Amino acid sequence: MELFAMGEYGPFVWSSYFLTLVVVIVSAVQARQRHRQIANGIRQRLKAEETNE
Amino acid sequence: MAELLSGTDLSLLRGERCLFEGLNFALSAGELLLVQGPNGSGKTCLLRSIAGLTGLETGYISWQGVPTERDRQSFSAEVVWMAHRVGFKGDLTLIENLRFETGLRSATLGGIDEILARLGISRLTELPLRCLSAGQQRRVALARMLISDARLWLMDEPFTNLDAAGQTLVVDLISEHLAKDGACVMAAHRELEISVPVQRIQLQ
Amino acid sequence: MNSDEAKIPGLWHGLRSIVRRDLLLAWKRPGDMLNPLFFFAMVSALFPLAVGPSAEQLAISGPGVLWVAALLAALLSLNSLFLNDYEDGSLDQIILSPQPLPLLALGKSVSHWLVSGLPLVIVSPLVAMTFRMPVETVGVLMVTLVFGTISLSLLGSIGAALTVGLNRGNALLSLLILPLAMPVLIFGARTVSLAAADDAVAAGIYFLAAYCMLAITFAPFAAAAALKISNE
Amino acid sequence: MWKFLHKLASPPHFYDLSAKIIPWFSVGALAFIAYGTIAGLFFAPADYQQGDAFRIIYVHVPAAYLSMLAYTAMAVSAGIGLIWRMKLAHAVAAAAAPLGAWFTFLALATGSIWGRPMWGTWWEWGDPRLTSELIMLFLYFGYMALRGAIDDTAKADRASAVLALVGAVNIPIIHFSVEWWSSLHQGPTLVREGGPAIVPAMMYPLLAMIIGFSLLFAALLLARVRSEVLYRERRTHWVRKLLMPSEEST
Repeated sequence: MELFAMGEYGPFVWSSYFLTLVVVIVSAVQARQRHRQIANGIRQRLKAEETNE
Repeated sequence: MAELLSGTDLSLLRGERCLFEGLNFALSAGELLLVQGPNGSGKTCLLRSIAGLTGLETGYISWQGVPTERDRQSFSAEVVWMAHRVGFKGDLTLIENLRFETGLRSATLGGIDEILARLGISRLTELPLRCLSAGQQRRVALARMLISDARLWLMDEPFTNLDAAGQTLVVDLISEHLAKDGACVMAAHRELEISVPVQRIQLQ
Repeated sequence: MNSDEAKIPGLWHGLRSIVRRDLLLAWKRPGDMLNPLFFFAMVSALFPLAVGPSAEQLAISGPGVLWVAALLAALLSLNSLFLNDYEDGSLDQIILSPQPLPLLALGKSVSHWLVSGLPLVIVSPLVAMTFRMPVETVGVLMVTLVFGTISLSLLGSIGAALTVGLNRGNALLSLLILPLAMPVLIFGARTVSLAAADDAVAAGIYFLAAYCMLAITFAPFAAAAALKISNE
Repeated sequence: MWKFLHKLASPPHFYDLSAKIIPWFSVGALAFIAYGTIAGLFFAPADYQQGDAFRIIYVHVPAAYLSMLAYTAMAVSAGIGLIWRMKLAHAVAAAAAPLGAWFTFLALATGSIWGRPMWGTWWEWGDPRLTSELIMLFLYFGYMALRGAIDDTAKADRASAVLALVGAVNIPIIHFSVEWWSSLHQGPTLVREGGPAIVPAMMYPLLAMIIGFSLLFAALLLARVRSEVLYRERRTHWVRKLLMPSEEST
């Protein structure tokens, strides 16, 4: 387990890597969500136009 | 008559709505172009895109055959624009505003006295504009057109706030301007009896 | 209809007329000129009240406080730089003029500087006295403030042009312009404190002058482009 | 080459093409980052001065590098968008901003975590790099705030493009003035200019991480650009066909 101690700097090193992971995942999820949100918005508008045409 | 102003394949979007599409017109000297349509049909936007204040989605405007995008300065020198808002500072007097106007575009204050007399605003020269009524302010905006020697008048609803005498005055001024080989593009609600060749654009 | 060249009034005439018009407007509304001054004096006065009257602390922090107060005072009056023209329609006329728009934007910045930048420089020695700043640093303070306020008026004209059509433009204007004004603040405040410590001040002043020149050459073009975009 | 670029610039082609490219970038990014992390954390020798704390460099430096790369991408595409009026370029600028802000925040956070054991404080004004990153974060917020305040997309694109270009001109000046400012305090910066002495064994993981992060940035950027393009082209026929395949047949 000594490997993970990182010579008593463990918490600092692991917290920065964890933070990096969080930022990467959050920006990836954010990108996908925004894409889905825009696509759905357009679909609804298209459906609305189709029905009352 | 030489073709002064023309628009080819003009189209403009405003947010979700498409205001006009594939619009073409050609205006020669001495002609009036009347843009009519209900409220919100894009009359003002069309005038603003002719003036170059608003970008078009497609198409271009040309002045004497030269697209205005290419030579903006010489086109601006030929245009004078009258919008809903007067375009003058409320705190300044009529003369101070018009003197500033001579810095912006080529305009002569030489014959200012009869212009003001004709517009019926000669005794208001010392008052700040905000003390004038809307009709009087409209006449001050007309003064801008008269002192400038631009050939193209762009007028957006020039008859608003004007009384009957004011409206006939506007018609006379336009006819005189067109008689001097000028051109005018006007957006208006009401029908217009004027003895000059008129082209019409109907917007929905 | 005379020929085309005669159709465009001279550049100098255009610049002079827009500066004269704005100074006339400022003359008729003295509030626009005095508010930034009161704001500058008040913010500078707040600091000793907040931190305590101890002389050496004031001497150390004096330059920084004065500069931050000058920066905020200049920013205060920037929001209305194009707002009044936008609201009464004269911005349309300015954009449609055959005069080059960057020149007119430069004119607006010049008049803004004359109305709110220059008075700051003139008043700054008085406020500097309350911070017990040594007399020779006051000279350096004024020189740095001159270049600083000119750069701020020019940078600010870009921010004002970008936010002119927006409803809550004022807060947005500061958010856009403050990061860009950081170099001016850094060099301005630090140069004055260097002067207080009898250090060499030439480097800071040269930088501020250089930044001012950069702003004079580029800012009007950016402001003109921004004006055309916001006025659509 | 030019025909390819022209084809890429037309939105429908870009939309399909980028869908194919993104998986490659993501896989490449994963590979490089995996190697860099493992090598950096466990195999690279510890720094004689900072011990294992220096391993934070393998996330801090790529994040700081990406924050700059994102702003450069934003400014270049803003310039292209303004000059050649290309909607796609504005879409790239709009997509790059949030990513840049995220990585600037990451660079700041990892920088201050790294600083804690080194300088004993979470925030050290003396380090010019941290201060410049902070100002960069404000620039990103200013850009996104301006973009958010304008409803009409075409107008928001062009106004924020002007701001991005003005910001780009100012970034080197900000860096220079912060460097000058911090040199006033305590001579050369606390941490040696190039950071810990880099031996080759330490360098390879760092290179791998930088390449990995760049690929990651490219993948995320393309993904976001696709949604920006979809939004800007929402009224066109190809989007209608794309999103409503079933109705098309009736």
